[in-house]
Amino acid sequence: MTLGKALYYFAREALLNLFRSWKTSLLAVTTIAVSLFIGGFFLMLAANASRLIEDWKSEAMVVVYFAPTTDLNEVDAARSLAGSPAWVEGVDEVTAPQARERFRASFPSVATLVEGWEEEPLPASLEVSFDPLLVEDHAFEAWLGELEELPEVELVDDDRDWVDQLELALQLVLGLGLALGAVLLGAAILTIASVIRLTAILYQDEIDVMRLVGATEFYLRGPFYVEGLWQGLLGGLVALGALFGGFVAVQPMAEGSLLLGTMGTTFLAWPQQVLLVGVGAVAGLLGAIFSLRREAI
Amino acid sequence: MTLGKALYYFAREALLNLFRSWKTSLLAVTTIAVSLFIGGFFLMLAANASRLIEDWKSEAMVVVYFAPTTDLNEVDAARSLAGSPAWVEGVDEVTAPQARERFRASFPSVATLVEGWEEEPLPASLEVSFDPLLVEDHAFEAWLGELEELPEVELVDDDRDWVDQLELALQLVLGLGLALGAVLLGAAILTIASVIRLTAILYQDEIDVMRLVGATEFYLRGPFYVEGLWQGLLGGLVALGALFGGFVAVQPMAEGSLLLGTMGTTFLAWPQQVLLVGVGAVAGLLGAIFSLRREAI
Amino acid sequence: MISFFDVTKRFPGGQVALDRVSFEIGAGEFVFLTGPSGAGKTTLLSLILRQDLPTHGRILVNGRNVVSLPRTKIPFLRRSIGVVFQDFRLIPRKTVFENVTYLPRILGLGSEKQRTLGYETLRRVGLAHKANAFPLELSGGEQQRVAIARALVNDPAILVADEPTGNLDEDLSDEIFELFREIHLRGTTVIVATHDRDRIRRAGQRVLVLHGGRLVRDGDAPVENSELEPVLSRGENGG
Amino acid sequence: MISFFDVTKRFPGGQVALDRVSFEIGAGEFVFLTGPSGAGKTTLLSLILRQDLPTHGRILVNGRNVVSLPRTKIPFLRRSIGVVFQDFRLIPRKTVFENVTYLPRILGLGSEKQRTLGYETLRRVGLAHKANAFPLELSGGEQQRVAIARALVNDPAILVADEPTGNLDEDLSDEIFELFREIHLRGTTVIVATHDRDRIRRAGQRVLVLHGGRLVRDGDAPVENSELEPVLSRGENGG
Ligand SMILES: Nc1ncnc2c1ncn2[C@@H]1O[C@H](COP(=O)(O)OP(=O)(O)OP(=O)(O)O)[C@@H](O)[C@H]1O
Ligand SMILES: Nc1ncnc2c1ncn2[C@@H]1O[C@H](COP(=O)(O)OP(=O)(O)OP(=O)(O)O)[C@@H](O)[C@H]1O
Ligand SMILES: [Mg+2]
Ligand SMILES: [Mg+2]
Repeated sequence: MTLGKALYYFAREALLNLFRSWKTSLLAVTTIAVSLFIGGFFLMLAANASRLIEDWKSEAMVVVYFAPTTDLNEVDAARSLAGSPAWVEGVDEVTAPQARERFRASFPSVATLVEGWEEEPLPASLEVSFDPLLVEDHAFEAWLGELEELPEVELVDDDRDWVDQLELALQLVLGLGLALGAVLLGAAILTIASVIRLTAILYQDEIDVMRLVGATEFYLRGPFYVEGLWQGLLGGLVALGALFGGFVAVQPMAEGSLLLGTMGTTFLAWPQQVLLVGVGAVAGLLGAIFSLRREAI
Repeated sequence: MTLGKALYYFAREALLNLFRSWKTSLLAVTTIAVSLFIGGFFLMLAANASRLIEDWKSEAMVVVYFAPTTDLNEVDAARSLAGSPAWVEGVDEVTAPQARERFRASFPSVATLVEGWEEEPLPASLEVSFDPLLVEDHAFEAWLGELEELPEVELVDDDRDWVDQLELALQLVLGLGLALGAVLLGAAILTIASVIRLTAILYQDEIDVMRLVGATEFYLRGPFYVEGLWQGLLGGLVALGALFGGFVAVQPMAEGSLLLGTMGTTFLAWPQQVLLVGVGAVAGLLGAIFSLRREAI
Repeated sequence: MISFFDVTKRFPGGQVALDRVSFEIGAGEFVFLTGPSGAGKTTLLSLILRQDLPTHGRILVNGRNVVSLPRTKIPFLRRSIGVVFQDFRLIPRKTVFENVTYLPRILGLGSEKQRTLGYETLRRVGLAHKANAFPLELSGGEQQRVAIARALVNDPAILVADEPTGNLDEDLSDEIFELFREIHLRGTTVIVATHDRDRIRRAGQRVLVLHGGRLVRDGDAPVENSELEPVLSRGENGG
Repeated sequence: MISFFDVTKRFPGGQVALDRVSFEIGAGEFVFLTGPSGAGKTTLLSLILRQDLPTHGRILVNGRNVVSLPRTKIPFLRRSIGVVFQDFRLIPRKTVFENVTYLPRILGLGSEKQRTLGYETLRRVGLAHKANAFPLELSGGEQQRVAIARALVNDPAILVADEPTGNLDEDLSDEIFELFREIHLRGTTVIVATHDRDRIRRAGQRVLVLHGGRLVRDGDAPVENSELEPVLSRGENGG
């Protein structure tokens, strides 16, 4: 038999077996689907969470406070220096009266602090938003130093503590997600392997007979491998479908809720969808391979 | 046969079968253990997370700001009123100089604001910590009103917005955890049922033969139910053991890490451990019952 | 003891395995059932056991209508019938001894009595030395004898044996049939499906002959070879 | 074609199923293998197939030492041997036709040829009309004939049949043995394990007689009843 013919034979046999023992197939597909559903759920959660953190990170700013009574018309040098690096996305000016109003709004309990002054009590400032991904630590430090040394600048407040904290939080969430994902994937593969192994025990007699009438391992295993592949593929598709169904069903509720509203707003991206189904297929195949090791039969 | 003898017979048969087909037993136990391990992992995470939020919540405070230049020796009325309700856990006094120092430390960029005043720029205050669980909304509002009407009190700052936010976050986390837990438990039961169902297909011939020689459903099913129960119990114990092993292994790493350090510090409580093993046993039993429905054989 | 009234069994695929079969077997009778491969012997026996339902007709066993028997009563019908299945049907996860004493055990017999009964019955089929082996460790003939022991152990009111000596040599077959005769003399109704024409001829018992699902002969005179041959020829067995 | 040199098979439990057995079967021979239940017949045949390894001794099949045959070569040994197993060993998830044509299919035969070959072989055992049935829908005798058809389909160099007519009546058995004789006349080496003394006597072929694992007779003169009887008595078969 040529390889092409053999593959055709495998696919056909596997499909036949899938239908003829639809009960066990259903069980295997269900198990895989459940495992992948959980996996996909976390993938979605992780994707949304990391997007959220990226959003927060993008709000990080450097604030350049001028000395009291500095006129914003006299700070062109600072303005152009602040705007020069590649990572800067925008420079906003905050006048002294604006600063006072903000303070009153933010800290009503101590609002008296900013009242009753002859001059504006708070200095004007520049709010420089930047893309933390483009930042190079070294150049950033140097730039902050230059800004600080300008005569009209009193203080440069750098949000990078905040950014670092977020960075860390993101890494922790991603790490936790990864660890969780690994545990779940391991669990899924173990479960799938268990099921296929049980199926193999179930069909052990069948395999023994094939071996006894002269089937080589290649022809013996082929259909079982492809059967595992089909089951994994089907399981992946079912999981994807269920995930999408759940997403669509929960979406209206999510709009009313704070956490769900920010976390559950996008479905898995295309590559992630392909990944999910692919993992199913590979898991099914691996399960079949794992469960048909020679000594296992 | 008496019921006692029958139960003894079931237990003995089930144990024999467990050993004689140790391969399938191993698979079933593994599957249950994996499912419960995941479940237990989340239980632990949820328990630690909610403990953390409780901690934060317990730090909620009411701050009573006095009018500027008020002397703390003249505020006995406010002090006793602040300390009177049952939910109050403690009343701390913050003098005006302390308030100024705190401000400088917290907002270095606008530290100039509190400098150069003749009198203390910030008022003295009382920080009233309370147990949010004991608070009755109505009485609390009334109490705040009374405090606010005292002549020496300028402003009462109520942290309950913060508490409410935390409350909401806690509810969301718990809700999410519950939903997740439900999904995972469902998955676990489905998987366990799948495995036991496969086992049942595997032993279908055996069951058929027993039926053909005159076994009643009671005697036929008993050993299989108990076998499911044993497997579930074993799976639960294995999961608990693995969880504890993992906990002990991760503990030293956790001390260095922010998130793990706050999240992973306590193992499951006794009742939760019993719950885990109990869920395993019940799941094994349910799986056996589910998989041996009459029409299923 | 066993009566079939106009019994027809048609399988889902359309195969008619039994075609309007009627007969009556009295308590304590010894009856042979024969016919070519695929004639419907096993199907007929499975209906007695309520393993399957007839498509049409009435079946009485021990005075009970097995067709309308409620599910919960089926085990009690079966306990009164000892069966040797054509394909043995031993339980692979149980030892020979456990297979043989399965029914006494679930009936709650004391373990000492189980022991005596089990070994005694195994001795009668010459397998006491294999009591602790598992079925898959036995030869074909040994498995068949375990199946026979299991059918005999409970001293059933009816004994149904489907080709019980197909894997046994003549001497062993003789001994097994001697056992059947013994249990028959103690009052048990015995039905044996077999292809062994010599034995049927020699025994001179009542014979039911099936062919293509129809009952073509029901007599107890010794059967002549010439009489059997036409109905035993293959190729037109109702497929 | 097949040679056993001092072959012993002891099972893990300690049971000695074959005890220093030596014989030689030439290409194109027709040999009966007999002996009481549990004598070691099935065990002997399983060693030829390399289904199991002997505890001691050398086995040559078709010039190859099957004991030292590498794993990857085993399938090719087996493809040259057609086997009828005592317990049939059909694949339950495959139809009768698929069971019979399994080997031709994995050997890459065209589907048209598979069709002709499959139906032709099924016709020879009288089961063409059951080609699309599944094994569990067949009677005992029908299953046995499917097993025979599967063994014959590939025109094997060696045919090994273990109690191939235990579930068949005399006429069918005659036809099956006629088939075996035909394939033997075309050059195939045939080994048949059977309990059927009459047939052995009538055939007048070479007979190997096992008893308690020992080869107690190897001759090709017609066997007298008296000669077989002592070795066929039960009860001391090496347990
Ligand atoms: N489950 C089934 N589905 C379809 N057809 C069946 C089924 N069981 C049996 N048959 C068919 O019914 C007919 C009678 O079968 P049965 O097993 O009763 O024959 P039998 O007399 O016992 O034959 P044998 O002597 O070969 O055992 C056969 O043609 C068989 O193929
Ligand atoms: N896997 C095994 N483990 C232990 N003992 C075994 C095993 N297989 C067979 N035996 C024993 O070896 C002996 C020979 O068995 P074998 O199957 O070869 O007998 P046989 O001649 O084919 O008998 P029959 O005519 O009943 O089929 C028997 O006593 C049997 O119990
Ligand atoms: Mg039959
Ligand atoms: Mg044998």
